[in-house]
Amino acid sequence: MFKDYNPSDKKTFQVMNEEGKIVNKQHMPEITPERLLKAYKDMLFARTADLMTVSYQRQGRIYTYPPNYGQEAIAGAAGAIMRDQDWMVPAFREMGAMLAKGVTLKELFLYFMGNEEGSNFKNAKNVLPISVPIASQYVHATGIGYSIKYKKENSVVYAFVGDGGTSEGDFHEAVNFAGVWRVPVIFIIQNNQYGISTPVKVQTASESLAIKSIAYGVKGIRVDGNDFLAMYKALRESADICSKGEGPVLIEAVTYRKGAHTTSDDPTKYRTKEEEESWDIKDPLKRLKSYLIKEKLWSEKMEEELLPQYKQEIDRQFVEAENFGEYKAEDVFMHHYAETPDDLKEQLSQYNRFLQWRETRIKNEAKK
Amino acid sequence: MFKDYNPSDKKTFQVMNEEGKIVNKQHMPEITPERLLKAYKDMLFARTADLMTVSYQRQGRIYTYPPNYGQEAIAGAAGAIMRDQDWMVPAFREMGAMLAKGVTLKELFLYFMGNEEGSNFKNAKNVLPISVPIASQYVHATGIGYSIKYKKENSVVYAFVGDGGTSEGDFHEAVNFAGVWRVPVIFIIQNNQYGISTPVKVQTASESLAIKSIAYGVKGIRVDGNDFLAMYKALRESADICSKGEGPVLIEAVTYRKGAHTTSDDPTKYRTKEEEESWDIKDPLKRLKSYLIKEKLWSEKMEEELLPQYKQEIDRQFVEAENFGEYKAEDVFMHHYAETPDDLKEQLSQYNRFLQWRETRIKNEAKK
Amino acid sequence: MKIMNMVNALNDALDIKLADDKSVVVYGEDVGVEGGVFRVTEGLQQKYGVERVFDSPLAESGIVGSAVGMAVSGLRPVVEMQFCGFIYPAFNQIISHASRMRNRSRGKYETPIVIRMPYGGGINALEHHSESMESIFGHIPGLKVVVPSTPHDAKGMMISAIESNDTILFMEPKRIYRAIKQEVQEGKYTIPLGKANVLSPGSDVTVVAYGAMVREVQRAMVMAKEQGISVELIDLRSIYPIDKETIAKSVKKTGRVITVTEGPRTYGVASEISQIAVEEAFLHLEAPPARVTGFDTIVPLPKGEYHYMQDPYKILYEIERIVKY
Amino acid sequence: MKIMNMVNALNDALDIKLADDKSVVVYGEDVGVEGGVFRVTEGLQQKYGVERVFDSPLAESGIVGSAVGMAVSGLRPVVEMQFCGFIYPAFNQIISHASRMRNRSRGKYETPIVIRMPYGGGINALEHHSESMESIFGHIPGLKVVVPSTPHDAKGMMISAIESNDTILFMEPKRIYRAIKQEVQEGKYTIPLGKANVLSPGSDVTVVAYGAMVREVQRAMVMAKEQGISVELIDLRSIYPIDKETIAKSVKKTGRVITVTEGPRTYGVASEISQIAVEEAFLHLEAPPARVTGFDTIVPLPKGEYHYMQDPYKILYEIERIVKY
Ligand SMILES: Cc1ncc(C[n+]2csc(CCOP(=O)(O)OP(=O)(O)O)c2C)c(N)n1
Ligand SMILES: Cc1ncc(C[n+]2csc(CCOP(=O)(O)OP(=O)(O)O)c2C)c(N)n1
Ligand SMILES: [Mg+2]
Ligand SMILES: [Mg+2]
Repeated sequence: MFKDYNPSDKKTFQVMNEEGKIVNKQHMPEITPERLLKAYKDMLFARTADLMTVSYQRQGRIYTYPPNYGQEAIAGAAGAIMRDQDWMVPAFREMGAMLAKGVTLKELFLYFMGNEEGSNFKNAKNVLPISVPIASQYVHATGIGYSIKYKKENSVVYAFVGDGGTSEGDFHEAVNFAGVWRVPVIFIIQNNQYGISTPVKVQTASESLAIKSIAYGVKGIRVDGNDFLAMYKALRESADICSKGEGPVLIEAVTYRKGAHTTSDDPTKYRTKEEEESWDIKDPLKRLKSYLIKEKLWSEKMEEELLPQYKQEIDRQFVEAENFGEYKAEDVFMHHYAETPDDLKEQLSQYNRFLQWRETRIKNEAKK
Repeated sequence: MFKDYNPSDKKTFQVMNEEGKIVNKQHMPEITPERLLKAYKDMLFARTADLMTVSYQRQGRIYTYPPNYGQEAIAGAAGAIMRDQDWMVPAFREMGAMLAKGVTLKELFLYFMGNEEGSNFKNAKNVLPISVPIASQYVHATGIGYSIKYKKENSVVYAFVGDGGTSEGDFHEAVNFAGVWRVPVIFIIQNNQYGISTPVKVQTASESLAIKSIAYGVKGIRVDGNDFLAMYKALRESADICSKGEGPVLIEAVTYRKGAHTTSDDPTKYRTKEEEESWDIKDPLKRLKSYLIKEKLWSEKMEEELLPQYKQEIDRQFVEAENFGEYKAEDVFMHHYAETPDDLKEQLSQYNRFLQWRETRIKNEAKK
Repeated sequence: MKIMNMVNALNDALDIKLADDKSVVVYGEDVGVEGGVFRVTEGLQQKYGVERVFDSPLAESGIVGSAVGMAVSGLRPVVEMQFCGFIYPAFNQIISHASRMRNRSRGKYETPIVIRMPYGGGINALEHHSESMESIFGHIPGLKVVVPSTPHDAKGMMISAIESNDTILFMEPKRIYRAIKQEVQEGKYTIPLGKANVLSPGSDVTVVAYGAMVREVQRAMVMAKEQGISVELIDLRSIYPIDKETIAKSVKKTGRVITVTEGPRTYGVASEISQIAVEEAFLHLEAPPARVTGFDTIVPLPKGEYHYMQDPYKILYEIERIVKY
Repeated sequence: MKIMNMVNALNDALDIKLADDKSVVVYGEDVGVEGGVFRVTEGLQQKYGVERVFDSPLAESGIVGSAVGMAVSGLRPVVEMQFCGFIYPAFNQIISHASRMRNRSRGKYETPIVIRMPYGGGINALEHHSESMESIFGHIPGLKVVVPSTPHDAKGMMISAIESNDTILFMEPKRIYRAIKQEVQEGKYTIPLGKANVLSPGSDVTVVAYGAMVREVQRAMVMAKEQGISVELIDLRSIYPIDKETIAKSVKKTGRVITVTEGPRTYGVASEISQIAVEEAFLHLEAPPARVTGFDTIVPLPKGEYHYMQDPYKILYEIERIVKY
């Protein structure tokens, strides 16, 4: 497959077309109907959660949030493939994959409510927290890859970045180190066409993002990132390559950010309605759903029945997050070092003395 | 030429073989015999100066110095092509090119004697000072390229980096920005096989360094960097490409650092005598000399007559640098800002008061 | 005169200098079409074209490094770091080149660059969006670091910064980007960089602050006044160079000084102001120079940020303490 | 006991921990075959193999960033920055990740990383090879910054650093890499990080120093003693956290304090020590806390470096001044 879709040939790997028809039988992934259905449902859950998160934000119940809308097939396929022992190194737009790895929605909500506890993924193995400084997480993936190789473990690292992120020096250093060290890392570029308002053509004059793999002597491929089957197949093969010690692999997943960059962003400033609509027909969920319906694995009715359950579950977790409890002064000071230095402890005591003073003072003010 | 030597084809552009025979007539550059002879003499001067600098260092008359030995054809060809209005953005191993741009040996000596005045190139136009932080200068080149394009000037930027430097994030950002901005910059990678003790295969798994051009959508070529004619031709064509607004260009110049990394380095720790000898026959000066002698433009005798003159001139400039004069306290404080802030002035006064005190004290001590 | 907030005032300054001087170019992430995530560069690309106001690739080292190249070759780049937490990839270019090129070349080259950057907390932002690490930058020889606290100052200081031949880190207190409106002079005017501003004279204690902290101090002063404490408020305006003279004069008068900053405590700006106070006014001091600063912790995410941030009460607490000392 | 210089002692510490703990890996530019440009890692690749001691590509962000990844997944990387001036490309990884991962994940992940780095002047090196910017790193929450001043301390502190679960910037005073030889205990021992060391008790003035400056102070002390001035010398050892207790105790006793550092003056370590002195011992102070530091300038190239560097006379000058105050 990597031979057939050499990035120098400017081809984009697709299995299913925009109507959900298999157009590339040869590369149809092996996947059981049950697994496929589960993947669809997970994507549906993630999309529902994502859309609800945006409305929670509108209600002022969480802070800034980066929507995943339109990009779910990438995280969905990764989520369907990653095993417990595999590592996930997220950027910040891969909700579905994080959920698949065992991160809970409650945790993610807590994070977007502005609480670090939301990144203390209690039941998820081997998932790093969301990384805000663009592309900086990519070098971590390379390091984890080194650990795996060093300890001769049977794991693979799934690392995420955006198209904008490919411009950062860390993107270069990460993939280059990984190429030299031959570590089992799948570098996934989510090319959603924009970095905030900046179109990908302002990021690079490169013919594609996949072709950058050549600069590092690693395998690369350009995939239709809205085609779940193609993403699944590409990741599956990449994982095999990594497991054989022939990694790393660089995947450009071509997609579109249908929503705003974050809830603070207004895309009408920099892109047209026509452009947005042209991507509507490529929607990753619609496509997989058409396929599943054709295969009689799914129906509109089943979806209608499922959605309310999902919404209820999502809301339940949201409310749980809202009731998480207060952020104490101690919480500011802990977890900076294995053992909190005396001076930090003293700063906390000072602060507590101040809090007491303020309480008294405000009480006295109120009395007047 | 760039088509014939597409970096994907793994070819290395050569015009003259190791015996100084033209093996690629088709791509023989247009260059007058006089120009060619001058270039050879400049390279000879640079090599002589370089070797003498190493021995000045051994005599303890300068500090750490990075020898150019073996790499002279790259700087020589750039030196032969750069015009006054062109910019040179050096790394630290391009003596010949700096001299060609009008930097004096005296200045370079002064610099390696540890005086910033050595980077205040009095008669040289558009040459940046030596840049020590690896690859950091590459982004400057891109910015200068932007200026040139913005002001619609007829200039080209010649930027230098080593093979090791291609691993740094700044290499990536520089060439990538330049690709997007379409600026007239020739990025020259001097692949001398090592970054200190680290061989190029530890730097990258990329098939070549030239092929990295693909990642930025810019033209690239791999050139025999010990072949003056090939370097001259590649740079000439690159300059034309830049002048037509079709730059940037990335050139990998394959060469070998025949000397130590710096005068503090001992290459026997990390490479073999055999390897070193295998590069002796590729020596850039030997090759061009063989060609010139065959063409009856040069003779051993002429060289023997010239060398003592060169040595004398080099020594004259060295002694001038040695006699440059003392480094005054004021010199430490000046040139930090357009106008020296009060506090810096005060620090200087304080220091002067201390100097006086110390003088008195030492005098008194001596009296005892 | 025109009523402006700080965003308007900065935009106005950029507009004036772009009109004034063809060598000024403005670029960075999303500063073109989008007009910057805080809209400081809004409308400028439309007015001056994509060659002068443009989006760069997403790479801070590339942005500052290319600005160094532009500056040595005759342009005056004004570049934006999108948030305070994202300047670090450019750290090497700032400390190794932008602040050194003049000295390294003994004056042959200079780097008139303005690096603009919103900084500071209080807006419930994501991680890395709320930091105040100005003392790190103030420690870099060859760099100037300035912070305005009002729309009027922002405009005048930005014009000075663009006209300066030095590299200037221009830190914009994003918490008060739109919170303070005031009458701002139209057209061009400059405010010298490096001079502090005595905002209100007082006799009991000197409070040194800058950026968004000035407003917090002003609020604390209202409460202090009720208790009969007279505060002299100095807006530092320049983190480096520091206007020692103004500080020394004030501390000699009041005998007491508190510095209010947002950044971490240890090795922060406050310690330097205290050092200046002891060096310049030791015999006048009636209490140890004090500080109201962030903790030596990472700025907490929004739910915990209020613990970390300075507010009028924290300042008042310290004012009362020092006056009673 | 074995006579060792600091290079030997550090090499010994690495050797011991590599033997001790399979999760320790050592990498960086030229640390493998070459054994490091200062030979601190000499022989270790031969002994432990290329998987545990190896050369990396030339990219500091990649080095520290990959170390973050290794550390969260169970290794204990010890990485080298070849010189103090070349740590800056890694600045973002240090401030945004290595020092934050534990807090960000509320303790789920930790990053036991040692970043080794030769620093400081006095060896007639090229530009960027002589800097001492420790206060910048000391200002980063979540990071520890330590500096040994003797072979004995270097070994014990390095072993502690490798065994610590925190990220530690281990600054090595290259000026005294080989200049001081002393008897060093064989085998494993540790020195707690964060504790200062009272090197010699005294009564007239406290001098706080660290790294290569300790030796300069000791030389100044010989001259001071001749004049009957008794100096208490504290080796700070840890730039962050600071051992306030030891400093406070000493200053309360002597009433005077001078801090000697190599870095630029403004926002340097000395100002923080002075702040501690005024906060903890104001009423004991008989003179303003003073500082002997680098200028607020770029470290000059070798010909001018002697102006910038601290030497016994500069220290003595200040000792005399403060005692007479
Ligand atoms: C180092 C750094 N610089 C700037 C930012 C501000 N920022 C946040 S998201 C973003 C755009 C990212 O674009 P891309 O990589 O394509 O990812 P996407 O948001 O499209 O998923 C920018 C510039 C940042 N977070 N980190
Ligand atoms: C950012 C940075 N890191 C490390 C160094 C130390 N150093 C000086 S030269 C060198 C190797 C450079 O190799 P290469 O780029 O191949 O250039 P060459 O010396 O071979 O000409 C290194 C690591 C440096 N100068 N800058
Ligand atoms: Mg994007
Ligand atoms: Mg090299």
